[in-house]
Amino acid sequence: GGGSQNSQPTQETSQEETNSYKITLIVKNLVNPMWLAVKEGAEAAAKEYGVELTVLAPLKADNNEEQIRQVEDAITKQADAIVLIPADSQGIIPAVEKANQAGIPVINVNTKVGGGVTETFVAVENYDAASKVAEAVAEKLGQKGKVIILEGKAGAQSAIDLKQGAVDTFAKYEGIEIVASQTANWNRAEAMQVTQNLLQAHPDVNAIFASNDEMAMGAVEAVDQAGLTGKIIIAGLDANQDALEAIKEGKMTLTCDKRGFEQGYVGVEAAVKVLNNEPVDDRIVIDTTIVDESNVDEFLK
Amino acid sequence: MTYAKIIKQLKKLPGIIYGLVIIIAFFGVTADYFLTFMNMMNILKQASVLIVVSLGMTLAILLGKIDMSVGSTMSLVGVVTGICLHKGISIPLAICIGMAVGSIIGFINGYLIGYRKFDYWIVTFSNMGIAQSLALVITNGATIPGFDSSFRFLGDGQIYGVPVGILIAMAIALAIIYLSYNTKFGSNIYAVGGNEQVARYSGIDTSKVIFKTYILSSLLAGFAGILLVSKVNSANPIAGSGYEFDAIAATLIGGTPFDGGRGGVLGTIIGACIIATLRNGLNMLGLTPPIQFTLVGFIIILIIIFDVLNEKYKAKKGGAANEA
Amino acid sequence: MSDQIILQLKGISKQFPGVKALDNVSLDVRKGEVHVLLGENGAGKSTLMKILSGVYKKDSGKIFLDGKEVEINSVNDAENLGIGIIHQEFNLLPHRDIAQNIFLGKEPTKRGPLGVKVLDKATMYSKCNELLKTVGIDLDSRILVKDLGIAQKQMVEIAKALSLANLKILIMDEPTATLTKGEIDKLFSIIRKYKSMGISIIYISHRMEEIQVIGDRVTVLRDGKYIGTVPVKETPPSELIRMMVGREITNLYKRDYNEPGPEALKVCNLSSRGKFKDVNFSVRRGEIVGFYGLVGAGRTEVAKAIFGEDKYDAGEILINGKKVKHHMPSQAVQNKMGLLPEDRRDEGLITKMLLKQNVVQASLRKVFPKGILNNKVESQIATKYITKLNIATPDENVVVASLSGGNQQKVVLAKWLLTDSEVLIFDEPTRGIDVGAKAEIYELMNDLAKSGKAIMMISSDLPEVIGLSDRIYVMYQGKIVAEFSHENASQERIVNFAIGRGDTL
Amino acid sequence: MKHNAIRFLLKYARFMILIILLIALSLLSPAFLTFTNIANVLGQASLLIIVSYGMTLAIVTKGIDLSIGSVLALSSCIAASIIKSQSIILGIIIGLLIGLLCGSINGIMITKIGLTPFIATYGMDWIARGLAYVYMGGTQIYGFDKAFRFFGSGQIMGIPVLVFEVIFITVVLCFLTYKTTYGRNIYATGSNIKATRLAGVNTDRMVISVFALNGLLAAIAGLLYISRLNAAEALIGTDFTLNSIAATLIGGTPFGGGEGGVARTVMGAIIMTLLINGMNLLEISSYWQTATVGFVILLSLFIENTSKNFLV
Ligand SMILES: Nc1ncnc2c1ncn2[C@@H]1O[C@H](COP(=O)(O)OP(=O)(O)OP(=O)(O)O)[C@@H](O)[C@H]1O
Ligand SMILES: Nc1ncnc2c1ncn2[C@@H]1O[C@H](COP(=O)(O)OP(=O)(O)OP(=O)(O)O)[C@@H](O)[C@H]1O
Ligand SMILES: [Mg+2]
Ligand SMILES: [Mg+2]
Repeated sequence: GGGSQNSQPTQETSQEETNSYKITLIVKNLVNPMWLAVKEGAEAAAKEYGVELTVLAPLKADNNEEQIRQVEDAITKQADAIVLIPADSQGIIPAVEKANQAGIPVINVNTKVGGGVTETFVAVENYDAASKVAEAVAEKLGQKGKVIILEGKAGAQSAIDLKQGAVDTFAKYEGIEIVASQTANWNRAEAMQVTQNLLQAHPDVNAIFASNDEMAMGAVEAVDQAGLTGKIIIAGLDANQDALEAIKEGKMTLTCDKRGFEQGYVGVEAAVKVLNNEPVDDRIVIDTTIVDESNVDEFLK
Repeated sequence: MTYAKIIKQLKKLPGIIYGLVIIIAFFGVTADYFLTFMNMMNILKQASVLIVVSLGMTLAILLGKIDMSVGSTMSLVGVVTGICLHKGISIPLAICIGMAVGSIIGFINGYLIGYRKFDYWIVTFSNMGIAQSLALVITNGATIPGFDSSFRFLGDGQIYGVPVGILIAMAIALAIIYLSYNTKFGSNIYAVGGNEQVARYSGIDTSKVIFKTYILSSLLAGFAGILLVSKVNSANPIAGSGYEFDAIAATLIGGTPFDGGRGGVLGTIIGACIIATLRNGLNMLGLTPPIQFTLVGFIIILIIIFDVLNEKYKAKKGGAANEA
Repeated sequence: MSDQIILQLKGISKQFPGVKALDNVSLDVRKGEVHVLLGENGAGKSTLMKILSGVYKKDSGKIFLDGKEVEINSVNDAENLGIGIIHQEFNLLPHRDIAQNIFLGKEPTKRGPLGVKVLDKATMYSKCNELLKTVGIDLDSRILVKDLGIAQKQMVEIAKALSLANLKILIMDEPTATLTKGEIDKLFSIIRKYKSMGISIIYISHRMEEIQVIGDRVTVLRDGKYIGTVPVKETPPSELIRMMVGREITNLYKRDYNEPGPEALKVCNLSSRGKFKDVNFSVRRGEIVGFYGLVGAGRTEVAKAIFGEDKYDAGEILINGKKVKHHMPSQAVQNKMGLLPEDRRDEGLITKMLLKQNVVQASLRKVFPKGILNNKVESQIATKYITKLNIATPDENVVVASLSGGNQQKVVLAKWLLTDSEVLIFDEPTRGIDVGAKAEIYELMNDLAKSGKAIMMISSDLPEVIGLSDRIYVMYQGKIVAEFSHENASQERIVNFAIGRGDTL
Repeated sequence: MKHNAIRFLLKYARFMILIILLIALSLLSPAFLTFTNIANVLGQASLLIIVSYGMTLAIVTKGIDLSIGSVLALSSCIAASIIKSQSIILGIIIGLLIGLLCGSINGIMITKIGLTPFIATYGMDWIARGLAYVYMGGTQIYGFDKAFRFFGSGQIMGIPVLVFEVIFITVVLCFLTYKTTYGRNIYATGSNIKATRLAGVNTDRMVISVFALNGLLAAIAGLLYISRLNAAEALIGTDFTLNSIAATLIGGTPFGGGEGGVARTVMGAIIMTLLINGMNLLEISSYWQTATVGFVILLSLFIENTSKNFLV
């Protein structure tokens, strides 16, 4: 049996219940704590509503083509609904269209699909989240200073959205200058290396905006080893546990809780509603929260 | 074709075909909906892009070399074609431009490896990086969205329920099978891979053979890139990355080893199908990625062990036959 | 044979880094003659032939064919001029079948679908079968070359050279080194047939007795220089040897037969399915025991099984009276055995490595007991063996691949001499080695035997087997069919056993 | 004389490229030639150097090891949980043992079953990565003890401890591969396994030991990695496989076995790290990163080949 089935009723019992829906949740990957939170939320909802949930993710993290295959496989397996967090907004469209043709409702979560018909969008837009973080950074900077951006994997949809959100927001402040923007591939080790390197070229930098907490933690290590802890604002996204602890210790400044658990929960809940012919809104907004030292205790597990 | 003849042909297929049969049987029993026409078509469709790139990789490996640049060539050709389509260039012309750009990568590979005798790994690895960068730079990292339906037909259309992508991949596969088994060029690839000196001593222009093979490999990669773009209806600058390893795996599973000069594209097609079936089957079982990961490794190793033992057994039987 | 000169080489020179391989060599070949090239290992014979066949480019000199000067810049040029060559080392693709090898680079084609040129497989295979018949081998042209015995491979090489459409000159660089008597006779009848068709053959061999049988004229090279050309009929072998090595060799097979010591190696009922069956023999200290047989007789297989390289199904092996079972060669070496394999390039040498490194390879544990290498010691040892075996090389720091074939063989020999093995298996020890060097090797083997080593010698060179062995075993189809002592060994009887006719004389 | 000079250049072509790169970067970026930056680069290169050593040894024996990154992840994840929950020493020992075990399994699959190194290690790559994912269940382990963190992120006189560790490993490996009979047998096995076996070397043992050593090096790198980053997770080390192949080849150890060696690989790994450092300092768009690495590698090939032609 697979791990995903451990946390829910066993297959035989759920198949006996004739009215139990089969829902497939497809996320970007299962190696980032963010999507694990989504999975947990979805599983909680599944338990509550008594649906049979299958959670899939590409083996190659964030691979669009594999997601398409998984949608196709879900159609073949005659899933009742698909809850989808696409790795690539555009690339996923053919799969969504196929689900549409097969009459399987698609619930879109987190990253908006670029086409096809979706029942609802459980929105936590990366662009907005990044803007929010950038704004918080700007505020802490007193609206002026030098900023470094650590980008996600080149070419990845979320990397583009996150960077754009930050860039657009910082552009609104005259006193803020982006002195460097480099990729660290979502990766802690690379972020550490890139930050070390950039700190050489820009010893006077005031803030580091990392597109996820993994990279922010890499930056934290680099800054720590350079003896600059506390002197540079470090911001990330996702509210991973270690980032929260770093905020508590004062090594990191802020992050953004994208509320993965709620995303998963609401996604599955919306799917059940659609299947029960209950009305759902076109757009269900999940609020993101900036977490800094003032409110970090509420989030620490 | 008579029955006996068909059997004879079947016997010529690489032994790894049994591996595929076993996997299909296994999933057929364990996974619901696995053995349906629709799912079989799904698997073939999912395999089709991999088959096309793997064919090029196989030719390079038959040469005793390798082509690490196929994955990023796929991406590059994909985005170039995508950009052309968005500029309103007609589909055939856009494809030609994309393929032309891809063949430049093959041209550089082939020239440096064939004529300048540079190390094949380093050259193709460098070009992998260069093609990847070019794809990112010209798109500025972004995905190029949506094309019109006639282009999408290539990768996503259907004729009598059979996806067009499969038909195209099959046509290309047939052409490459024919090329490698029935033409002088094909036999020269085997000769160069078997032993470059022997080939040269036999009057074969080995540099030219290498040059042409790398161009062919990049053309196939390019076409796979276009199929992929058409299938996902968008061109992503990193869509092809990682395909080089899958293509190598398909080739090796299919029984073409690294030392070159033996094996063939027929096995590779089966190898690609094994990979696609495996992934599909594991998805159909609804296993989580961590468990899928572990199983993919185990099953690939098991299949190859099975194949190795099978070959050993055959060799032994052959030895006994000599006794008579 | 006429006196018409078909090929003329004038003043050919060729320099390799550090070696002047050819120094102003001239040569003319008559139509329909067998022109023998003779010379010590490293004299430059192969190099000259590689220039003629377009593999190497000459530094200077001219080539005339039918009186016209020709430029040979590639293998294709040579083939178009009708020059075919059988190289000294195999030039076959193991994983392709016989026909594909024979027609490599010149496959027959036809118009296929869409008017493209495709292989004409039917023609290729039928032509190939014809050719194989000419060469006198009864094999299916679809057999993969890797499944062939070493002699069969050689016959395929010969067929490959003969497949040239407008063959005028056929170069054979040691074609018989891997053949046994039967195949040599077959080859000679082919040579005679082609000769009568007016084709000239340039023939390289280190076997003096062959030259008398097949050669018309002999050209001798020494150290890359032309020494002279003489007609075979009027020149006694001793004179040829003198021209070649610059001194007399009176007694090639020098052997002091002593009373042998206790049994060092004993093999009882050794069997391996499909390879050999119920093999029983023994080798005593101080003995050289010869093994003769046709190709595929299973001698090499027996040797490899004893050495732990191959598995066997039944039987036992005793060394110094103690039962042993070698699962891998390292155990055999620990039991003080050594195997000089028949294929020096693939099994005997690490050609990428230096001469000195090859010499110590099998004795690392002995020479460096602490496991730490010492360059100086290595060089000293290698230098000693270069002198002892008279290896022609600039120094001990050359890559083995650049040595001539015979000298490579001496390096393998040096490797095993250094190990102090008590049981030595020599598989074709003098294959491709010139007479001078042969004499030296024979002397060494004699010394080894005298010092109490047990030597099992597999050889397809019958005079060598008879001249050197205390006792001779003859193998046929995986079985030992006869045993001779050196007193009662006769060439005819041995051959009769080897070809399976038994003692019918 | 002239020949000797060129021969020298040829032999040290990689070294020349390194020098050129250093000069170019110092001229282009003022931040480059500073003590801290150079110390940074060396620290960053360290882990790549260690894993590349293993890859180099595998390539010298005519093999390849695609499982390095995953073995690194698996061993360090398990080690991390033990370090957190029990003791540092036990964690380190178990981590190293796991690396050794995975490597040995690779070696056994290659020698005893007859799988090609690519397939055996490709399979191991999936398996080890999968097990790491299963073991971690998507979570992370972070916040190690000061004592443990010293190995990966400590400094002595401003120089990362990693640098000293790498020097130590380098000296040991250079001695092992260039100066001992074991090393000689590795090269012999890579050049011609059959001839080496027939010369009485237990070649199976050679191959298994090389892959075991490989696994051990991956585990060492993994431990240093988590110590440096203060966190362990299942996805770490993915890029190491490809980068270590690149570092090995750039350093000048070709596929085909029996040539090259660990001393060259240092050069390759440092060149790769310098390139990234330089690009960060010069703020070259990250899109150009892979191409820049590619161009520099091709350039080094050109230099090497032209000097070779010059020599003949
Ligand atoms: N490719 C090469 N590179 C360097 N030296 C070479 C090369 N080929 C041959 N030589 C050298 O040239 C000389 C002549 O070699 P060649 O192979 O022609 O000798 P040979 O007469 O055929 O000897 P044998 O009877 O042993 O085959 C030898 O000293 C050999 O070491
Ligand atoms: N008829 C045959 N068909 C296929 N392979 C054969 C045949 N005969 C022999 N062989 C192979 O050829 C090789 C040479 O045979 P083997 O070494 O046993 O003969 P040998 O008596 O040592 O003769 P030589 O040393 O002259 O080759 C072996 O690998 C054997 O399996
Ligand atoms: Mg020769
Ligand atoms: Mg033999």
